[in-house]
Amino acid sequence: MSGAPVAPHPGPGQNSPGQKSPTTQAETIFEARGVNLRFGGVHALTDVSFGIRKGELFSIIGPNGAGKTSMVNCISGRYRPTDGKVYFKGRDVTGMTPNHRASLGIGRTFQNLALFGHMTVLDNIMVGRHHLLKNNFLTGPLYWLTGARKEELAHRREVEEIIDFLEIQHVRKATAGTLSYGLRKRVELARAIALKPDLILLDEPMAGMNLEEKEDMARYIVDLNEEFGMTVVMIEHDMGVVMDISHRVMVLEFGKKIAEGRPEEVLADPRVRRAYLGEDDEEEEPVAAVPPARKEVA
Amino acid sequence: DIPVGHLADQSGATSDVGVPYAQGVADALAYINSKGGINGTKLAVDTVDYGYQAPRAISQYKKWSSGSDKIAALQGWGTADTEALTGFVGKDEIPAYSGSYSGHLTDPTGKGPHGSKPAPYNFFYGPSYSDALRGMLMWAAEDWKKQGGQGKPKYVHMGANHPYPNAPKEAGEQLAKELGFEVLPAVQFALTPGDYTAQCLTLKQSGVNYAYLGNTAGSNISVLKACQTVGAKVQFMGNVWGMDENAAKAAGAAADGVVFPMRTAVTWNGDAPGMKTLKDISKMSDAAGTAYRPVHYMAGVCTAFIMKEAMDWASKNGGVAGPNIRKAMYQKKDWVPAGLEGVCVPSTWTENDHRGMTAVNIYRAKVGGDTGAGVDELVKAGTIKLEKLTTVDVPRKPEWLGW
Amino acid sequence: MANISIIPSGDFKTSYGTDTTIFPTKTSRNFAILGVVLLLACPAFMDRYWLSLLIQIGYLGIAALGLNILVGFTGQISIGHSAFFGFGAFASAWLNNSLGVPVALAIPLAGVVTTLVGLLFGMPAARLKGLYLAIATLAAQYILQDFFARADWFTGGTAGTIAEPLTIFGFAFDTDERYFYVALVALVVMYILATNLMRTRDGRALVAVRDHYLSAEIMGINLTKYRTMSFGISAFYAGIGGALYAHYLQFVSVEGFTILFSIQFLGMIIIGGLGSIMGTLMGTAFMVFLPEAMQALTKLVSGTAIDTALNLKDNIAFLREMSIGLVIILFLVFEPDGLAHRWKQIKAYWKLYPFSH
Amino acid sequence: MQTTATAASTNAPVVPPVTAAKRMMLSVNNIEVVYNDVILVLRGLSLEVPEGEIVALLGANGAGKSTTLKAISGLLKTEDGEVTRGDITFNGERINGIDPDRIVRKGIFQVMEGRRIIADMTCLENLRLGAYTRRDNGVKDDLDMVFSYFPRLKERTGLAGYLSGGEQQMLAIGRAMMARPKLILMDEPSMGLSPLMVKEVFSIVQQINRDLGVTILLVEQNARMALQAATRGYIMENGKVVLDGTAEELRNNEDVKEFYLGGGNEERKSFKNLKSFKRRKRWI
Amino acid sequence: MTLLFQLLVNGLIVGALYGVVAMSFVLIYKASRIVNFAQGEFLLIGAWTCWWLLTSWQLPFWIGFPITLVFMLAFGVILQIVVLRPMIGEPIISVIMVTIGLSIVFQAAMKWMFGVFAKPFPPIFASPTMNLFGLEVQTVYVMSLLISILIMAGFGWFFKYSRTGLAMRATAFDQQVAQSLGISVRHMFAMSWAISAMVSAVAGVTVGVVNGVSSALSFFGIKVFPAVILGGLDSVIGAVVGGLIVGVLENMAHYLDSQWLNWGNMYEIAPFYVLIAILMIKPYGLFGTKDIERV
Ligand SMILES: Nc1ncnc2c1ncn2[C@@H]1O[C@H](COP(=O)(O)OP(=O)(O)OP(=O)(O)O)[C@@H](O)[C@H]1O
Ligand SMILES: Nc1ncnc2c1ncn2[C@@H]1O[C@H](COP(=O)(O)OP(=O)(O)OP(=O)(O)O)[C@@H](O)[C@H]1O
Ligand SMILES: CC(C)C[C@H](N)C(=O)O
Ligand SMILES: [Mg+2]
Ligand SMILES: [Mg+2]
Repeated sequence: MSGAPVAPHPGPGQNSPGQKSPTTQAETIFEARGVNLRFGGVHALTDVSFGIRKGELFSIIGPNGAGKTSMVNCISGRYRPTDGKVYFKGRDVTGMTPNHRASLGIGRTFQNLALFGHMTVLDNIMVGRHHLLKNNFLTGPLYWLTGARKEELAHRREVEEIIDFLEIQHVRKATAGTLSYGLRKRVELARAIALKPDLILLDEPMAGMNLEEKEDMARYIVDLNEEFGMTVVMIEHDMGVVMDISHRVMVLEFGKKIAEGRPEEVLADPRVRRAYLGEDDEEEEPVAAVPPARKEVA
Repeated sequence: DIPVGHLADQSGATSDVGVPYAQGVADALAYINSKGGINGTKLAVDTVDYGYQAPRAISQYKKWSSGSDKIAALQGWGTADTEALTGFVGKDEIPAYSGSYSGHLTDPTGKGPHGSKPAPYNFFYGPSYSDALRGMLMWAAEDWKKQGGQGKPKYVHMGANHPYPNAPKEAGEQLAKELGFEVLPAVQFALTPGDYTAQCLTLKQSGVNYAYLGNTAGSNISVLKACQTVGAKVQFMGNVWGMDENAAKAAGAAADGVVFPMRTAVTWNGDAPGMKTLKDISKMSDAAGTAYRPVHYMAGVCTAFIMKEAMDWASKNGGVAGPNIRKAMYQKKDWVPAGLEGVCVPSTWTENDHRGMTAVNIYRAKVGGDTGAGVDELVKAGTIKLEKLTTVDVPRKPEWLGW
Repeated sequence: MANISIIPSGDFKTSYGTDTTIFPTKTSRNFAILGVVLLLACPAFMDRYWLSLLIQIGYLGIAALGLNILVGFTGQISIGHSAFFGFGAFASAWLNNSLGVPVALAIPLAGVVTTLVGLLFGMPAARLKGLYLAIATLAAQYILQDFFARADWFTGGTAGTIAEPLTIFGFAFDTDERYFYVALVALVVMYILATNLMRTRDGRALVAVRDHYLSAEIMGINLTKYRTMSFGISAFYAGIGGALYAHYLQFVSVEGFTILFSIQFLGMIIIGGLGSIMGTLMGTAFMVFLPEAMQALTKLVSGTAIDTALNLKDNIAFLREMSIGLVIILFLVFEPDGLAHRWKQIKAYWKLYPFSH
Repeated sequence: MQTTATAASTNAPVVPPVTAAKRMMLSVNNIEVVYNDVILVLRGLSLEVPEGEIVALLGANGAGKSTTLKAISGLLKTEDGEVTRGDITFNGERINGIDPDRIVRKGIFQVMEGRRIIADMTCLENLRLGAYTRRDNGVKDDLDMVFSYFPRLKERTGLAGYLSGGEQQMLAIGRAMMARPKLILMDEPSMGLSPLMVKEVFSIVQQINRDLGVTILLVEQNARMALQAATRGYIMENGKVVLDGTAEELRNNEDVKEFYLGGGNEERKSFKNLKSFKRRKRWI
Repeated sequence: MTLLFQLLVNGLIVGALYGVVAMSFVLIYKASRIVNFAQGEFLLIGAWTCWWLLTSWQLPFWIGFPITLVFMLAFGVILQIVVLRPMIGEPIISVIMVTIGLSIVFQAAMKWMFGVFAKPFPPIFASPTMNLFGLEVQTVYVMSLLISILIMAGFGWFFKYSRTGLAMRATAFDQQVAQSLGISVRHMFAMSWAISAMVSAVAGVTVGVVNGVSSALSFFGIKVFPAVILGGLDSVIGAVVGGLIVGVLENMAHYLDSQWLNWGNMYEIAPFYVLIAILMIKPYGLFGTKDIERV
């Protein structure tokens, strides 16, 4: 993992003090510059700029409808900013199709489940390998003759590792559409991991999970980040999780960035407390019990 | 027993003409059996409705053509299935009598100037679509003179872009040119009823005098009606399947004046020595003997009798088998089946020329008044009349063989 | 019971390779091979009628499989499949008649040519979805039919064209007994190809596009490419099926390839089970046998008391047509997911027998 | 937060004294549910919901909570599922096997998991559909009430499919409020909501319960909040109820504390340094 | 020029008829996402029923026609109860296949009951044709034009504002959700099929009066597909506009073809080319609602 100190983002939206440290562009894996997104009269995003550093676990939080998912959609290519640019690994990817971005190394999960409902769990995950596989509609049908079989099996092996990692062996052959909500979320994560992305976007990975399952999920995400070396962007409403595992947090409200920085800094921001947690400043808050956040990537 | 397969369209898209034709065939064969069959051997007729779907016709044919009771002959029907079976019947040596009168079924050797595929075992009773149109065009040329028409009369071919309406298209257009017609580009209309006002408006505008209707009755009626509505004064010429008593009834006044070819010398109410036999045949399915039989019924009877007499000959000359029946077809000249004199039109088949009939009987439909009643009443009352105009003998030109 | 080994209660896999075989168990594979061997012997004891039905199932089954890849696996409805089937038929005949390509080569080439046409008409798939796309394929149906009637050079115009029988090294496959093997080999090959396709990368991509095209795109699947490609593949199968049909009948005419035929293809795959390869074959067999069975049944009825009671006579034809429609309806009411689904349930039942659940 | 369950009867049987007098509005007796004729999901599940109370149903992913709700509301039918044993009675009337729309008319309304709003209609139309079975004239007032709870919904005039996840969740809850049923089955109402909205939703749930007298069966993953709002609770595992009691009892149960509430009485443990080792639950 | 104008008028009149059929088609689609392949047979049944009432019972048209409509309403309901109800909740494509089965059954049944020959309607209007902008048109076309405008306005209102219209749309979107809201999917289906059958009968009788009744009339059911799509599958107004466009298009194509191009068959085929072209520009037809693409 990158040993360099964390780079603060040089963009105009930068407003989290205390992170000033010398840096170079190269360590920023993703960058948004002045992203605007409008749907008719709705301003989903207004002039949002930020950077995500390689190896970082970056969380986006904010009230409902603040534009978090929209932002992730801009990163993954589902939406194209009305204005502004997005860069991935130093490349301008603003006009690039989602499938192209996937092959560059962006993977994601969805807020509203988006599994391939009639496929088995295994096939769902294998779809994630799409851009890594070489066989095609000509070589595939000739399975035994063209090396397609060998290739498929090789990737199957890796997929099995992901399955083991996420502990979903028991539903391997189940049809994805019949799984319970929580399991489906996990399969989605597996599918995204199968892409071998450098940047993985998780949209509310823990929604609909109980504490125990959240703990598991948190563990997977931390492992992804630390062991697999993936840069993680996570949208999550559970403040406990966000505070505990993320390196940095960005807060959106009404499509605007209102804060960015280390979790405890962001949480200390009164604007965030009011807009997001709905706390009056003096009210007793559960986050007080939060232990110091993880150290940033170091 | 002599197995005979009978493919009929009783429920499909062409059932409006398929039903009476099939009834004619079926009644005739039943009658033949009641009279002792083929020299004492009964015909084992298997009538099957294939709903005008070629694949069904094929599998049915396979059933008939295999095993020990392989059929000796086939009574067929539509264009698609007849064409699809042409190769098979040739190979299996099973004479096939069809309701498809396409010109290229008349070329047994495939050596005709336009022929592509030999059809040695295909026969039909009646003038080919092409010859029928030629006959009508020859009549039209005369008619134009008689009417005192000025300048070149205009002719147009109308019909769907399908094998059956299109079969006589080029033949007709070429002859029309030779006869001094101005030939306008063909006008298409689908095989199903619909609104064909647009077609009629252009007919009217371009001043067409003679138009050939290549489709079956259902859609022809739509054209006739539309043209009546917009006031296009065109002399329509139908094909054998395009006009009959039922169509005249459905089209009402719009059908008045349409000319069309007939395969028999008379209609049901006509007077001919053979009509007695025909009435007896009709009793096979209508014991009361009151039914009115449209023209297709009579054509079906004639077709069946041609086959029967060919079988008669075959049974005396080596047995009722395909090749013998085929040979039998070439034995007579100006062949009229016994008992049907004055009804069936004399026909001649030769080894190299399956144009059995080249004489075209041209009739005109007359409709005067409301056509709400049943066909038999309408005919009886004279509301619907099929009037014979003339018989045109189309020359048996070699270059027209198979075309 | 007696032979427990036939359906093992558990089939233990020790490698990923064995887990990706076409047949889930050894027994099922052996059964399939046995089935093919039995089929090989068919011409020895079946008459031409049965053989011709099987041949029909062969070429229709291939084309239907193409449609199932498009509709069942990729989720794009087509009501113009018979036009592609027809195109393959004409193309093969034309390749042979006009360019002198031997039939054995013309058949696969016709598949390729039809693929190109399929890709052309598949282009709207990049933009259209669902029924809008379906109707665009309806347009393809009419446009191609019109083309067949016009293109004298290619199709012989409305008069149609002949197709020479398939000959390999001077051996002509011109009887049902012989052509049966052609159809069987083609069927087995095409079905294996499809099975392989569906368990490899591009096949999965097609299904992914069907199930959730938005997330498929994010998983790196190029939607336009796969949507169009699926038309190509489907047309390839239709083309091969059509070519086989042409050289079986040895005559091709525009009349055969109507919208009704396209709808019949849809019927085959829906009844068989969308997205099921074996289901396609079952559905095709169903649709081929149904009219024959009804024909046989009505034949039994004719002349009996029922006949006289209902005063059927010639109307027996209508009775038969109605029962065909009724059987389709009843079938779907009781088995809306198709034959493949029922088959699966039967298998599941036997696996668990005698314990339910 | 006020907790309605009062008497902390420690080892009372099933029904706490205060609610004992209450009529059981819904009782589910030993039901068994099978999907696709083969997959057995609920294996003899029983639970009871007293009139006027909030009952929480907790459990791990795949335990069968949603299935339970769908069995009650009849929606199971539309998913090839079937109640094969046991029965469900609502106000003394047996309701299993009845069509879902008729169950709605009887007064049971389900907020389905995953929002399930009608994407190609506007918010307003969605809300009006919530009141589909109502014949009274209060619909307009209730619309205002929903909008006052969720002002965001009023602003969003476009199609509901374009709402953000949380907004859709609000719409789904609002839709249930429009129906004015006797019993609401809520499947994870807080899912995808911001902490602020979660609080809001739970207070709305309590208000509906208190002010409108609606009984609520609540499936929740946010056990902390759910057990605060509810009077009693059930914990499910593998298609069976493994633990039940008053909310108070459950809140104080060690296992519940550990697996659902996070930590015992001590400080909440961090998500960061978790081990994959887990203690076996005692109730299994 | 007058020819062009006459063709235009004719296109509009026939197009209105297509519009009526398209509308009845859209109705079913809107409530259930089912493509009804038996729509043409609905026309046929309506036409035969009216014909039978007028000829066998000698009823005057203004009595026979309303009775036909009522009969079709009942027919739609019964059909729904007997055949389609068991299919509720099943895959849409299977239900579509059922409608194909239905069309086979009805086609044969109609031939059985009424024979295979085309039968003319008794004269209905004092003058069967009337002059419209210099073109003689069938009076019955004008009648169906008027009826269709009425029906269209009614449906427009129905789907936009009525509770039931809303419920139908919900049913089409997601049957499970609809049921969870207390909507009886059965009632919605029954209603849509009944109304659709009734509207079809209007078109069926119209075509029947003009061309005579025969089973081939059912081809209208498929002919109308382009109109439906052009307007947008789920738009009642779109259906009518689509019908008009297709009607005019056919006639204009025919004009071009007959006057200049002489390619032949443009009347039949040109609408399909135009259809594809329009769809490439507007993938949801002119008035169809877009799918919501959101993750
Ligand atoms: N495709 C779209 N069309 C119209 N409006 C949209 C579209 N996508 C998002 N919006 C609007 O943009 C706003 C931001 O939506 P977004 O989904 O990004 O919110 P979010 O922060 O993810 O909220 P939540 O936490 O509730 O999921 C919302 O108000 C939503 O209605
Ligand atoms: N339609 C279906 N077909 C087959 N199995 C199903 C179906 N729906 C649910 N199941 C199975 O039933 C079990 C219980 O599912 P259910 O959705 O009720 O769980 P849950 O408790 O709601 O879980 P979650 O908290 O994840 O929502 C799961 O194992 C699931 O796979
Ligand atoms: C009515 C039919 C017998 C006419 C023509 N032979 C056809 O097959 O289409
Ligand atoms: Mg979101
Ligand atoms: Mg659930």
